[in-house]
This record gives sequence, C-alpha cells and structure tokens, in this order.
Amino acid sequence: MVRGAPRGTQGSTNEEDSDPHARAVSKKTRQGIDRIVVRFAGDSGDGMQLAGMQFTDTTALVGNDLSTFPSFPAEIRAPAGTLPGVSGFQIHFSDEDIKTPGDEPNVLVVMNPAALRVNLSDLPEGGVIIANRDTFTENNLDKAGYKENPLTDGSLSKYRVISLPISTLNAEAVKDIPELTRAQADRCKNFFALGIMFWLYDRPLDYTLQWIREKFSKMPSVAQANEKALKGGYTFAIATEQLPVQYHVNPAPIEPGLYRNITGNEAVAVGLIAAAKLTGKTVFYGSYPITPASDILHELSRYKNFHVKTFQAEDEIAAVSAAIGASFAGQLGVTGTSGPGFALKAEAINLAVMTELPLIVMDIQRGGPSTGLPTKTEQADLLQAFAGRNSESPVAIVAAATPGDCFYMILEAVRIAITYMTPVVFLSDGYLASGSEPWKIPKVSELPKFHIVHWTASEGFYPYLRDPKTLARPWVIPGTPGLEHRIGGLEKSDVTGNVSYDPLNHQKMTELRAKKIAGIAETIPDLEIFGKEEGELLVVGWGSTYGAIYAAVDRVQKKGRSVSAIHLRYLNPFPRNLGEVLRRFKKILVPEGNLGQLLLLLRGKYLVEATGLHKVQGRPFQIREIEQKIEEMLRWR
Amino acid sequence: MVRGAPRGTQGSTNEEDSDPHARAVSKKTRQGIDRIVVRFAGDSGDGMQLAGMQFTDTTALVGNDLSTFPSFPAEIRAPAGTLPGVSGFQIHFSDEDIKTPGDEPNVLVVMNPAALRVNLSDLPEGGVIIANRDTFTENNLDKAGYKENPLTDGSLSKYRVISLPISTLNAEAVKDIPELTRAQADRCKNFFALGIMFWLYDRPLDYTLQWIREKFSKMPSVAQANEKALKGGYTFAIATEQLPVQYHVNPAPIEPGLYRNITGNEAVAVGLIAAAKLTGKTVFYGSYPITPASDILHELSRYKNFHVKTFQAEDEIAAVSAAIGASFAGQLGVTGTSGPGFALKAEAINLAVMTELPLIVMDIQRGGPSTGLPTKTEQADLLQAFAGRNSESPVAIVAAATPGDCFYMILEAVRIAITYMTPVVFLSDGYLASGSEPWKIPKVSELPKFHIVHWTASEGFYPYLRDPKTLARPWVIPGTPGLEHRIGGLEKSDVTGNVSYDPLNHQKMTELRAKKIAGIAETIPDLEIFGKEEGELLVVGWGSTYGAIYAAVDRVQKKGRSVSAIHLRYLNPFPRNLGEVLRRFKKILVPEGNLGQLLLLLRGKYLVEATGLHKVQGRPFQIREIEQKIEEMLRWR
Amino acid sequence: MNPETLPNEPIKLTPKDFVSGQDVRWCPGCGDYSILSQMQKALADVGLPREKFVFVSGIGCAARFPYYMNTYGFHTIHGRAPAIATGLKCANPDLSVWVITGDGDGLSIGGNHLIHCIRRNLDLNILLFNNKIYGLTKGQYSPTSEFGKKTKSSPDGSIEHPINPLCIAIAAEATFVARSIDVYTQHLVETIKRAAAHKGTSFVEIYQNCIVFNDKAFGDVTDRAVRDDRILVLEHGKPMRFGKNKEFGIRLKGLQPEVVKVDEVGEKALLVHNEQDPEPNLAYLLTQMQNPDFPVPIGVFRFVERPTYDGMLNQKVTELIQQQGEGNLEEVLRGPATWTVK
Amino acid sequence: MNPETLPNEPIKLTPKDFVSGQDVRWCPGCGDYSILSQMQKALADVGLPREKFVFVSGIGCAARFPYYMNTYGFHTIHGRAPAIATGLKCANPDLSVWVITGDGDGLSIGGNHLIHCIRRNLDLNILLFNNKIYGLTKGQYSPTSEFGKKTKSSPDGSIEHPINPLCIAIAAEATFVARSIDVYTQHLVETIKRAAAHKGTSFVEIYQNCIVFNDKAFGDVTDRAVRDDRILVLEHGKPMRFGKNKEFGIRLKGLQPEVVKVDEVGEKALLVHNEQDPEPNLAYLLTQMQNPDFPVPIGVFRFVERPTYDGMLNQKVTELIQQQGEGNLEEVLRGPATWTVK
Ligand SMILES: Cc1ncc(C[n+]2csc(CCOP(=O)(O)OP(=O)(O)O)c2C)c(N)n1
Ligand SMILES: Cc1ncc(C[n+]2csc(CCOP(=O)(O)OP(=O)(O)O)c2C)c(N)n1
Ligand code: SF4
Ligand code: SF4
Ligand SMILES: [Mg+2]
Ligand SMILES: [Mg+2]
Repeated sequence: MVRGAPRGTQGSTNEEDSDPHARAVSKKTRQGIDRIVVRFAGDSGDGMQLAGMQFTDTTALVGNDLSTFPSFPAEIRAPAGTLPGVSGFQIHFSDEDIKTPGDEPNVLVVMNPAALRVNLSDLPEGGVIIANRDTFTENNLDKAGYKENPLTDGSLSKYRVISLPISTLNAEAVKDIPELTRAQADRCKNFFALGIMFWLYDRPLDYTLQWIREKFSKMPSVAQANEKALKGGYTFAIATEQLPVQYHVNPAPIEPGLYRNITGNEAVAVGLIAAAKLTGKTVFYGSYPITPASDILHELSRYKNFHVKTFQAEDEIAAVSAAIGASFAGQLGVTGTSGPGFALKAEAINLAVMTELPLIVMDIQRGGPSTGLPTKTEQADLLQAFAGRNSESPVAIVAAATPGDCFYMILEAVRIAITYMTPVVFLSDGYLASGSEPWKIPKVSELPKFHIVHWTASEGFYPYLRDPKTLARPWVIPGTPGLEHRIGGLEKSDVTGNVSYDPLNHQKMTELRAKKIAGIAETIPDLEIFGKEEGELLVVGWGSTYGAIYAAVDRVQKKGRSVSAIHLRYLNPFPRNLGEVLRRFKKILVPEGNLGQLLLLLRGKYLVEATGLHKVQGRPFQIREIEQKIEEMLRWR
Repeated sequence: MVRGAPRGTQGSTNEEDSDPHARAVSKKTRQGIDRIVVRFAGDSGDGMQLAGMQFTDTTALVGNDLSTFPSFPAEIRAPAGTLPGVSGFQIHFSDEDIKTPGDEPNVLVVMNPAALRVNLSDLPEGGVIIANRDTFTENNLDKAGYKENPLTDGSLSKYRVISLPISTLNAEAVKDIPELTRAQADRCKNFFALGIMFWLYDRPLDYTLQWIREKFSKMPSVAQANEKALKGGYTFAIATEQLPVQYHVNPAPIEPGLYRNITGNEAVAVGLIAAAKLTGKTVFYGSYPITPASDILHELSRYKNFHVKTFQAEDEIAAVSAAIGASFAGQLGVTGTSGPGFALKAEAINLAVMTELPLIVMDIQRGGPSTGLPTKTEQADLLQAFAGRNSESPVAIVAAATPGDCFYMILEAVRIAITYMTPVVFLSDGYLASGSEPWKIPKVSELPKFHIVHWTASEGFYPYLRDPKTLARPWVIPGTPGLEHRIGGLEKSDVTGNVSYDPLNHQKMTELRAKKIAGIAETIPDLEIFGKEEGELLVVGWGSTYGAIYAAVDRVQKKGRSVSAIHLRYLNPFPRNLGEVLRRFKKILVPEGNLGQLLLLLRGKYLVEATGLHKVQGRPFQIREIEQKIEEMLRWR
Repeated sequence: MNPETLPNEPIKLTPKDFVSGQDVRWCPGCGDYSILSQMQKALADVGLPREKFVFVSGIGCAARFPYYMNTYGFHTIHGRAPAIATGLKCANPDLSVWVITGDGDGLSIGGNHLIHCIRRNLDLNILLFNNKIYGLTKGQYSPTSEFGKKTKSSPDGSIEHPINPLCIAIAAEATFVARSIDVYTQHLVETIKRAAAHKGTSFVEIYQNCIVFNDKAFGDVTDRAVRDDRILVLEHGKPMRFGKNKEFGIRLKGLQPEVVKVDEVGEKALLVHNEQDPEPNLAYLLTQMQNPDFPVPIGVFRFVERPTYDGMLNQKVTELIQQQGEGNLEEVLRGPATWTVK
Repeated sequence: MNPETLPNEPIKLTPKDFVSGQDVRWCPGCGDYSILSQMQKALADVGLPREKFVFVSGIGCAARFPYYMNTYGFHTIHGRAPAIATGLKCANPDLSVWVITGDGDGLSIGGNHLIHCIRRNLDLNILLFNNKIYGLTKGQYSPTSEFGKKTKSSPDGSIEHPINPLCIAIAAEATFVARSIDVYTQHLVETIKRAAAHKGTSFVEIYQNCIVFNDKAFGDVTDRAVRDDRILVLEHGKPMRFGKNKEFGIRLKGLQPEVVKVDEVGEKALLVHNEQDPEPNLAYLLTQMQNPDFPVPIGVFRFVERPTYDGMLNQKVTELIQQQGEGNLEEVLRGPATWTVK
C-alpha cells in the first residue's frame, strides 16, 4: 500500500530542511536524527489539538527543544469533513536549540481527506504522509473536493505514504470496553494515532496515560478507551512493517532549570497575574471577546484570588474605558483585543494619554484590514499603535519576540506604565498567541519588584507636577483626603492640571508628553547584536519574526558570511543605541509581517537605506524565506 | 484720554510687519497704505463676528485682497464679560495679493476689558487699541482680572490707545427710535464701532445698510437702530479729533472675475453640493456634530433639492457606517468629523477599504490629543489618516491649502473615490474651516465632469474584477437584476470576491490594495515649484500652512535668497515628481502644525534629510516664524 | 418596501431561487439552518424580484446569513449593520432591506445602533438570532445569557442580569415587534412575511439553538413534550389561550398578568391580544412574561403605523424640489454676496 | 456606597464644602446652576467625607459638572462615562460614584454603555441632564428632542421620533429610576439623596433648561402658572393625585391610565404608587404618561433591590480567597506540567 516509495534525500545540503525519514532504509532499525517537524491534521472534531499538545508535553519531558504552532479552522465552524473544518497542529523538535515550529512538516498525519487536501501543499517532495485511510470514503473525498482517492490514484507518488486503517484498528483496540458508545469509541482514534507517533519517535507513554486518568477520572470507560487506544497505536507501530524505522531525537543542550510549555496567550495571562502580585494591585482586565485575544480573558477570569478582576464589556470601547476607570481608581487597568477592536479603542486611549494614567493595551494582531483573516497571524498594527489616534499622541510600545517572552514584555509594559504614567501598547500576534515553546520558569524572587508610590501629602500637590527624572505626574488614589482634584481630556495647564487653552502651554504640554515617552529609552536595555558588531548586513526584526530571523541569520553566519541581527522588543521609544548600531552595517534588511511599517519608522527616524521583506499571508515567515533574502542581499553590490 | 501717544514706527524694515498708523501725524488727513490687519474683539454677546463679516464683505467689494480668521470662545459658553467669553475676528486686507489673516493685528478693537486682556499679547508695540471705555467698569474689570483700569493706569503706554465711550455714543445715536428696548439699543453698538472703522479705512456704508434692511425687514425699529448706529459711528469718526487720519487701501490687482467670500467649511459644503450635481448622484452625508465640523452638517441640511441628504447619526461610527451603506447603495457616501470622531471611524473605514467602496471621510482637524483644544486648529491627524487603522489599510488622502481650495479638493476627493473605488480622507482644519478668503466663483461649465459607469451586464461579472488601468472593481447598484452578490469585511478572493483565507491570495490582495492607491498618482498633477527649480532650500508644506509658507518664502525670495516652496495637496499617494523635486535642493524645511508627521513620511519614503518646524499652539503659523526659520537654515552650513 | 414600487406582474419565485451557491458553514444541527430555509420560503412569497432584496449583517455565526441568500448582501462589521442599513435604505429606498444580527452583535456592541434605528423607524427588517451566547468566538456569555451562566469567560458563573430584547425594542418605540423560534418553521415563515409586509422597522427575535456552545438554551420552552404548555401563540383579536387543548389562558390582575384555567374563569375573562393597540402597554406586559411563571409569547406583539425615516427624508427632498425646483448650482456657488473684479 | 464603609462618626459638611474653586462657565440662566447647588446641598447630608465622592462625566455642557465639585472628578470622553465609572467602581468599591451625562452624551453616542451599566446594576448614580438639545455643540436636536423640532441640523424639522430616557432605563432592568426638575429645588435635593441611598444603579432624569439653545423646552410643564396641573409628584404608598388642590387623580382603565376628578371617583379608585413593586409594570406605565394627555410624573418611579455587579465581583474575589487562599504565584508560573532540565 505504500504508494510513495522511499526515495533518496532531495539534495538539500541544509540539515534543517532535509527529510530524515528519507534516510530510513533497513527494517525496524532505530535511528538517531537531529530534528523533525510533525504536523497533525484532521477535522475539528478529530482532536488534533489535543493529540498535538500531548505529543508536545511528552517531547518537552524527554528534553528536546521544541516549538509548536496550531492552526485552527477559520472563525466559522464548518461541517465535519469539509475543507474549512480542518484543524492542524505542528511541532518541531530537536536535539539543538530551535526557534520556529519549522518551515514545513517532514511528516503529515492526516485523519481525513480534507486534512490531506488542505495541508499537502506545505509538504515538500519526499515528505511522509501518515493517513487514516478508513476516512477516505466517497462521501469524505467528495467533501474534500477529490474526484479520486489520492491514496490510491498515484497522485501522491512524490511523497512517502503510509496508509493505515486507523479507525478500524482503533475500534478493534477498544472494542471490549463496556458502556462505550460507538461515537465515544471512534473519538479515541486521535490517541491511537498518537500512540503510533509515540513509538515512531521513541517517546514514553506515561505522561499521557497519567493525563488521561486524571482528565477522565469521572468517566472510567472513556479513560480506559483512550488508554487502550494509545497503547493500541503504540503496539501496532511496533508490529507493522509499514514503519520499519524508529527515530530517536536526543535531548537538546538546554539551560538547566525547571521548564514548562507555554503559549503566548498563556504567558500574557501569567504575566498579568504576576503583575498583580508584584505590584500588590488589583489587575482589572476589561475586554470584549475577539480572536485571537479571547483566551486571555478566559484564562484571567479564573484567577480572582490573585486580585485579578475580569470585566467582559459590551464592546471594546467600554472595555478600554473601564480599564482607564480602574487606573484612575489607582489599580492596574489592562485591556486586550485584536486589530479591529484596537481601532475602536483609539479615542479612549487618547484620554489616558491626556490624563497621563497608566494603562496596558494589548493588541494580539491578526490578518486584516477589516475583519480580514481573523484566525490568521499578521504584524500590521505597528503604525496603528504608533499613530492611530487623533493629534500628537505618544504612547510606549513593546512587542514580544516569542511565546515565553510575552511574560517578560507584559511585565515591562506594566513597569513602563506605572513608572511613566502612560498607556503602553503591548503587541503580540496570532502566531505567538497560540504557538508554544518550552519556557524556563523564573523564580518569583528573581522577578522585578515594583514600588508604586501614590501621592498622599496634601502639601505641594498639583495633579500635573512632574517627577524630574521620569516626567511622570503623581498618581493619586481617589479617596485620599485633601487631594480632591479633577482631570479630563481637555488640554491641561502645566503643573496645575487646570483646563488651559493657552497657546504656549499647549506647545509645552505637547512636547512634554512626547519627551516623557522618549525618556523611557533611559530605562530600556541597549540592543545586543547577534553576530559581529559591524559588517555587511544587519537583519532587524520585531515581534514574532524573531525565531525565523535568528535561525536564518544563524544559518548564513555558519556559512561564514557577514550578517548580524538585532531584535526590537521596544518599538517606542527605540533603544538608545539603535541608530548607532544601524549605521555600523552597509545594508539593512527588515523582514516584517506587513508591507513595511517598522521599515518606515527606521528610515524616517534614522535615514538609513533599509530594505523590507514583506510577508502578509496569514502565517509566519519561513526560515528559508529570510535566508534567501539575506543571500540575495549579500550578493547585491 | 489718549494714553498711548503716537509714536514712530518700531524700526521694522518690513512692510507687512510695520504699523501704518504710526505714520499718522497730521490732522484729518487721508493717507494711502498697502495693507492692514484689524482685529475686532468683544464678548460673545457683542456681535463681533457679525461686525467682522460685514467689514469683510465691504472690503471685498472695494476690491482689496483679504483673508480673515475668527476665533471663538472655547466650547463652553462663558458668562458675559469673562475671559473665556471673548470672541474675536481678524481681517487682513491689502492692495496686493495676501495669503494669511496676518501675523498680528495692527489695530485692536475691544468692546470690553476681557477682550483687551485676551488679545493684548498679540498686539505688537505701537499697535492701536480702539476701546469702548464705557464697559471698563469695576465689575467688568474684575471679571477680566484687572485690578486697575488699563485704559487709565498707564500700563498701555507701549500702544496707541483710542479710548471712546462707544456705548454712550451709540445710545445717543439710537435714542429716538420708538419701541426700542434698552437691551436692543445697546446691542447695536457693534454697528457703531463698525461705522467708525468704515470711516477710518474709507469704506462705503451701502452694502451693510442694505444688509441691515434685509435682515431686519420684519423688525423695522431694530433695522432703524442698526442703521443709525452705523451712520452714527461713521459721523462720529469724521468729527472726532482722536482719529486724525483716514486710511485708504487701493484695490488689489486681482484676477478678473466674479468673486465671493468663502470659509473652508462653506467651500466644503458647496463642493459636495456641486458633486451631487456633477455626478447626478445623491450625496448622503452621515455625521455627528463636533466642533469644528458641525457647520458642514448645518449647511448641507438645507440643500435637499440638490439631492443632498443629511443624516445626523447617533455617533461617529453610525455616521460613517451609514455613509458606507449609501455607497453600497450606489450613491455618494460622505462623512465628516474632527479628530476624536475620526478615531472612532477607523474600524468602519477599513470595511470600505476591504469592500473597495467609494467613501469620503472629512476630518476637520483640531487641537488634541483627546478632547484637547476643541475650538483651536491643528494639523496633527495626518498619520492617523495614513495608518490609523488595523492592518495594511491604504486610503487616498488629500488636504486643502486655503478656504477656497476646500471646494476643489473635495471635488478631487470625489473623483478619486469613484474612479478608484476607495475611501478618500479629506483633511481640513479649524483654521481653514472658519477662516475666509475671496474666492473666484468658477463657471459650472468649467467644473470637472464625472462619468460614473455602474456595471449592469450579467455576463462576465465578478465583484472583484479590476479595471486594468485603475485597478478599481465594478460598482454595482443593488437592485440590478442578475448581479446579486455579496461582499464583506473578510479577505476576498481575487476576481471572484468570495471569502478566502488562502495565504498567497491574501498577499496578492494586500499588494493590490496598496498598488491601487499608489496608482492614483497617475492622475495627480505634478508639483509646481514656487521659485527656482533647484537651489539651497525647499520649503514643503501641506494643508493650511500654505498661506504662511508662501508669504514667508516670497519675502525671503524678494531678498534675493535661494529658497523655493512646494505645497502638497495630495498626501497619499504623493505627486509623482515629489522625490525628484526634493532631491534638487540642498536643504528641506517642513513646517507643520504638529510634531513632524509629514516630515516622517518624507524622510521615510525619500530618505531626504528634511528638518521640521513644529507649531502646536492651537493657531496657525505666523509668516514671520517661518521666515525666521528659513533665514536660519540658509545660514546653516 | 414601498408598495408603490412593487412591480405590476406578480413575481413567481421558489425558495430555491434564494439559495446562493455558497457552502453553508454553520455547525451541523445549528438552528441557523432552519431560519435560512424559512427565510427562503418566506421571501419566495413576498412578491419582489430577488435583486430588490439586500441582506446586511454584522459579525457572528448569525451574520454569515447573507452569504447563503442569492440576493444582494453585505457582511459588515460587528454591531454596525443597523447603521449601514440605514444609509443603504435612505440612499436607495426601493430596496427591501434585511438586517441579520445576533444577541452579541445586536445587543452588546451594536445595542445603540439597534435602538436608534428602531426609534427612527427606518423601513427595514431586523432579525435577531438569539442563542444566548457568543457563537462565533466560541462560547462566552452574551447580554441575553441567564444570570449565573458558566461559560468560558464566566467560569464561576456570570454576574450579569440579562437584557430582554423585545422589551428594549418596545422601549425604543418600535412599531413592529415579534418573536418566533427556529424550530417553529411554519410560524417562523409567517412571522417573516408579516415583518416583510410592515412599513417601518420590523424587529423580530428568533430563538435559535446553538448546538455547540449553548445547546438546549430554549429547551425548557421548545421541547416537544412541554412546548404547548410553555408557549403562548399570540393572535390578533383572539383571547390568549395556550396548553395542549388550549385549556389555559392569561388574565389581567391589576397590572399583572396571571395564568388561569379557561374552564374555571371562562374565555371572556381572558386578555384579548391587540397587536394594533396604539399604546405599547400591552406589548410591554407581554415581553415581561417569562418561563417558568408564564408561557413565552410568540408571534406579533406590536404592529402599528408611524411614518418612516426614509419615507420622510425622501418626502422632504421631493417637497423641496416641488417648492423650489431642482437646485441651481450657480446660485449655490455664488452664495449670499458677490462682487466683480475687472 | 456600602453602608458598612460609612465612617462611624457622622460627618458634618455644608454645601459650601463641595464648591470647587473653578469658575463656573455655564451660560447665565442655565438650569445646570441649580442642579449644581442642589447636588452640593444633597451631598452635604449624605454622611460621607468629600474624598469619597467621584464625579465622572462625558462631554457636553452638563459634563462640565465635575469641575465645579470639590471632590474627585474625571471629565472623560463623549458617551463613555458609564463605562469608565464601571471600572472605577469595580476597582475601588469604597467610592461613591456619580455619573453626570446629557441627553446627547447619555442617549446618543453613549446609549449602549448606559443600558449595560444599568442592567449590570453597578452601584453608582447616573444623573442625565435632559435639555432636549446638544448644548455644547450649539444647538442640534438630540435623541430626546421632539419630532419636527427645527434646529441647526434640522432646519426643516427633525424627522426623528424621540426616545424616552426613563422607559429605556426600565427596559434596561433598572433598579432605581427617578425624575426631577432643575427648578424644583427641594424635590431635586431629595431625589439626589434617594439616589445616593440606593445600592445599585440609580438612574435620574433631570429636566434642565438650556436657556440659549432650547429655552422653555419644559415650559409647558414647569411654568409656575400650570405646573400643579401638569406635574404628578409620585409618593410611595400614596394615591396618585395632582392639581392645585390635588383635585385630580390617576385611575387605571384596563392597561391604560386615565385622569379623573377625585371627587367624582373617590380616592379609593386611584392608582396607588408603589415604587417597590418587584414587577416593573407600574413604573413602565408611569414613564408613558406625557404632556398634554397626562401630568408628568416626577419622583421615584422604581426602587428595588438586586445584587450589584461590583458587589458580586468583589464577593467572588473574597470567596475564592477564603476557599483557596491568596493565589500562589509559583503555582501559576509552573502551570499544569513541568519538567526539569539538568
Ligand atoms: C470589533 C469586533 N469585536 C469583536 C469581534 C469578535 N466577535 C465576532 S462575532 C462576536 C459575537 C458573536 O455573538 P452573536 O452576535 O451572539 O452571534 P452568534 O455567533 O452567536 O450567532 C464577537 C465578539 C469582532 N469581529 N469585531
Ligand atoms: C467623539 C465626540 N464626538 C462629538 C463630540 C462633540 N460633542 C460634544 S458635546 C456633544 C453633545 C452634547 O449634548 P448633551 O449630551 O445633550 O449635553 P449638553 O451640552 O446639552 O449638556 C457633542 C456632539 C465630542 N466631543 N466627541
Ligand atoms: S457555534 Fe453555535 S451558532 Fe455558531 S454555527 Fe455552530 S451551532 Fe450555530
Ligand atoms: S448652552 Fe444651554 S446647556 Fe449649555 S451652558 Fe448654555 S444654557 Fe446651559
Ligand atoms: Mg449569539
Ligand atoms: Mg443636552
């Protein structure tokens, strides 16, 4: 049944691109490989996210470095078996440091024809397809738009197809369990497939077995079924001739410590919970559900005993407004959304700019404009964050580089907001939000401390007095006797904070607001250069492009070429040494998930002749795409 | 009573800065002068706007070139006699071409102490103050914050004060009119003052007399009173010794034709009414009141017989949404607002970007951020227009240079919107909106024609087909048989317009949307350079800075220095020759009413080392400020 | 729709004519499917050609609706459909405009536009698919979710008191207010036709089952076993009776309705439904009747005439043109005062 | 305010204590002046220290109010005050929060926030100054302006049917609804005190005269000559009587109130006001009584108890802490599964 016969490697000289399976030649051998990219795909109802996550946890436990990226069906819920209903989960794991979920899968596990159809174009020639052939019925083929069964019509001859009757095998494995409905039985087949993959990549079953027992402790027959399915898959894999080789990936040399797996949205939530603890404040999270930010609301709503209060507002404007109200009340006002909601918040953010209140605005970017591609990633809200409000409206902007970095950048956002009494925009995106990576758990004692001083003395108090160093105005908690005062969105008189239409005062205040934000640079770490301190080409990234850029630069550096990289986690203000670093390189490349937004800011601010690389496809950069552009630019005269 | 004795000129060598009154030496002579700036100021209830407008109309009729700028009290309505209640109207008129309402008044007419206090700082040394001394009572002085009467305490010795009992004189003039209440009588004093000014600058009374008769045709005693007041002021001026010189300003060499006076907001309204006629479409204006845009709504609501429908929406979001609905219906959807409202419209504008519908969004900019300085001017929404929406969201942007230019740029906005099926942002500001200038009335036959072709054939129709030249998609009127189709805010498949999450399609469409807007440049006139085609310094302006920049450049050019100017009325895309023009000059200066927004775009796009001059004081540039900066830059090495 | 703009020859269409080619992408078993079918049936009988219909929606599962109707359609942004439809109808009054919204789209982010559209009485139809949940964003509580509801965003139970859509519509001075249910197919078809026939804003709440995130939200009312006892079908001019054998009725006690047995009190004692009452009081009372104390009323609560916004706007245009003639652009260009420079 | 948080010693304040130093900048003769004075009088008696009060407003003439109160104040953006106040109250439940809004701010751009704040029953007070006009933007019609009103933006008469603020509040499930009038100073003071005392959202409509752009908008009701005949002062538990000598009364006829002469029908026949009725029906009916058919009711329409949003939110925090203890950050950092790399 193996249509795609084993072939030689595709001539790629690059380790990460090559297909390790292609090296399998003899029977049931165990073979070491350095890295592998597996994508699980199936119908939304097939439990692929769960299978992927279990595989991830176990992979983490055996000590590989890893990176994952799920892809959900578009926002609508499609009928079973159709193309829009396909859900996927990709994991890249390795015995080395890796930075992305992989440019493309080496192995594609497909639970139905639609999953094959949707994902096939990403599979390079020679890639492995493990298919549940039981689902390749006429009806399902039809829904996926196949006229013929691709598993049998020869159209997959460029790939190595391992076609297995997973449904049947699974049904067999669980058949003796009492009280199990047929539907329940069939729903275990993701664990059967997972069992196969656990054997194929030489991973232990215990973690998942334990998980099953806990999860289904109240439904013993379901627990038993999933357990049998998992073990069934594993034993089947041992026995079958279709899988002649077992692969082994050694642990990666990872910094010692206690680790967990974390997605960007989880890291945001954990960061905010930590902020509540570290500041001793209530975190008030005002939000209106929107993909891909909703999970932060869901997550935070479970931590009331950390003094985290969530408010599901009637819309995004109410959400940010309520957060501003909470900040005025002396607590930590936070709001989160995605692009369309961020646009709606603009007017209210400006109220916080004028009243100089701390505020965290999180934008988990997605494809646009308008409703756009709601479940897909993009990095195109940078300019909106920078200038998408009426008049001169400076705010601080930070952006996380990896899922785990969301934790640290949220804490930075909090630090900046309360130190400088200013709104801070925190940028993440769909890729970071649901992508995951192993994350070294910090010790609480090593986390930053926040010392918030609220003004309480009635002598010498003016609402718009400024701290000489930070230019921040005092933060007074309403309820403090003797400091009754009024603020608002009209221009303020310097120091007194009274309403003022005075021309020179307006100029002064406009410049002060700008200067305050610019001054944040004093507390921002200098950029560290990855690679040589000067040279031919500098690649500048921000946000979620970090992994792909650094991996690409690493590859080219290893070829001995002069290329370095920097990554901006602070977008406004920029780190102090940015201009100087830029000028040390002959050429500058700025890869972004937009049409050149950071590019415009860098060119406009530093007058450097930077070049952009723009990908707006709802998915992250591949390492290879950046690598190619680097090579191309290094060839330029 | 004349406290400020006549003095010599202040040593200024510059004609426009000098004070012509200072040249008055002998008694009741008539003297020619080239230009003068008068500011009328009084309490909101004193009718200063009316007096100013009457003076303006007559000044236009005698053939001077002129420019006016009213300044209203801040949005609140203050009690009579207080500082916030002061209203002003400035007019600059001349026997030459002039471009601004004048850097500062030569003559200040003040109807009460508050008006003096608010305006005095703008009056240069040696300036003339004509004050209604009757209102300088203890109570009024107190409200204005004067401890002593400035008319008598010597504090005005740097000025030439003409202190007149205008209230008394006025009461005297109208005393015999039957049925006139005391309040009505007193309310005529603006006409008394106007009469004085008419004599002083040698203007005829007929136009205003005619106006009074028409306006008050149903209140004969009020008409009579105003007439007597006006004439009374005139005769008093003839007689009094306090006004020894009558000044005469010759007609300016103005292009022949039929003229009217027009404010920016009037020109916008007239432009939209013309657009309805010229396109044969209904103009649907959705708006929510906001200063300084409300007058456009008021104005347009009176032109239903031009097929102009106004809709006062529940908020700005509804206003723009309704306009989008009207465009979808096949009519001309227009919405107008100011900064805070513009911020609120961002999300909906993106719907029009994605669905590629024509839409005019007018932003009459005001001081910000947030509520800011609602009645004051500013130019700081350019970047918001450029990028203040989620994701890559290209729209066309135009900006008017003068009040009258609003008419032409609105027509341009309409042309671009319907030719390219795109939202167009039209930028004006508080200064243009209420400032006025003489406007040569165009012949209807000379106005642009619009040929709108709606797709009607059902063969070959796809909602996202593109015109090969403009890249515009077809505009179909719902109701057209056979073309039923559906559009929306999700990403569209090229040509078919079906919802698409395809990665490469998204890249293609994102680039297509950008390319379409960039392509508008093909139909934009090349920039004309004011001055030499290349040289030392180029001053680049946009929007309402036009007058001050060109006047300043003109002055410096006349000193024989190498300075030229260009003015951008198209901000996105830029005119095709902009980059090339910029490169022909060694230095570039960009004066703007913000902290450097066009500057960022020019530097970012063309990598030119431009310098900014930033004024954010709620009022326009003075010619002198720009002139000084030019001189400074010409000195730079 | 203006009856005047109806074509002379009756148009014969079938439900199929209203089926667009697009794949329907709701979850299998979603109540939206039924609403779609009933809409297609109802429109076939309205007597207008397909091209005269425009469906406008916001964002949500419900808001996908326009894609599946072979008419003009506009899938807009979250909450703004009533405002967009307002401009559409004002600019092109010949169209039959249908707004499709959800409980989140219409009552959360879009509540204000809904209210203002209703009070202005635009001549359009608003169908609110109430599934008491945010479906598209995968299951957060909505403004109609019951107090205490546990959802993704309220793991320990919502602390929000729900809003009553029909009551809000009445308070917003609605001229047509009705309720129907996804699975009451015939009733739904009739209700949609009634809405189509009304000149002014027709507001219809449709109970819609979200099988994935809020299954059986209306089960206590719509379950076959109980529905006769839990639903009161309103009929104009008829006494309010319900129950398998119509054995129960509604009587007024002061200002408070009460459930009575008909054979105990006699039919005469029952409240008689009057959808055309110029006062909204009865309609209001009916909106207050909720399970389990009362049967849930369905049908037309209120149906009164009031001039429409678009009608009056266009009338003003016509009148002004009659009075002053088509506007003269030259006059406008000239403004109040001119002078000539030679 | 939580009564528990009231200080033990009664606080003695005078109206003057609430006067801020800022110049009041309303037009001379504006009704806002009176409301300001009555507020200062009322708050002096509430028994809370000044620093516990926060006034939050949107934009408009009314919204200037906070500047003139010597308390904490936040003059925010147009229409959003209820949302801002929501966050403020949730984050700092000890404060007495007052939202000041206008008919444009609260019912036009801010209508949705108003409704949702009311239905959530935040423990705060919303005073809507209804002058039936946009004052600050110099005279456009507002959602409460009467049909046909000529204003700057409706030179040939508005074609919008007005909205009834109290009716909207009732439909939004309000627990406290009242109306008073700028010139009814004593009544206004009492109404404000009642609002302050209510735990939950207190919604008060105040008829306010805009002397500049809509003078005498309520003249037909408030004119000294007619007011006794045109105003019905609601008193809990009392029959509804009005007129100079209380000679008229309100009786119920079916679902419809009617004006009767008391000596003709007897006081027993009259409707008795019950602001505490758990059902909102009576309150609703009262909101429908409008000039000239009926006297305009003022006073407290509805006053019922329901748990507040902020109260429940804080209770959940407290409960969870009681159950699970103060959150342990280390646990959260660790998440569901960890492994150790050596
Ligand atoms: C501005 C904006 N905010 C949030 C969202 C995310 N969103 C899409 S649909 C929806 C709610 C849908 O609920 P409902 O209207 O009840 O429709 P249903 O899916 O239940 O039919 C939300 C919050 C969005 N698309 N746009
Ligand atoms: C976003 C935004 N849109 C519009 C405005 C302009 N604006 C200020 S107040 C106001 C209406 C005020 O009316 P109302 O609330 O009735 O208050 P009043 O002045 O009558 O007291 C408007 C439209 C604004 N400030 N902000
Ligand atoms: S999520 Fe619910 S409402 Fe949405 S399609 Fe599925 S069943 Fe229907
Ligand atoms: S405009 Fe009207 S509401 Fe505003 S301050 Fe003046 S009188 Fe009062
Ligand atoms: Mg819903
Ligand atoms: Mg008002």
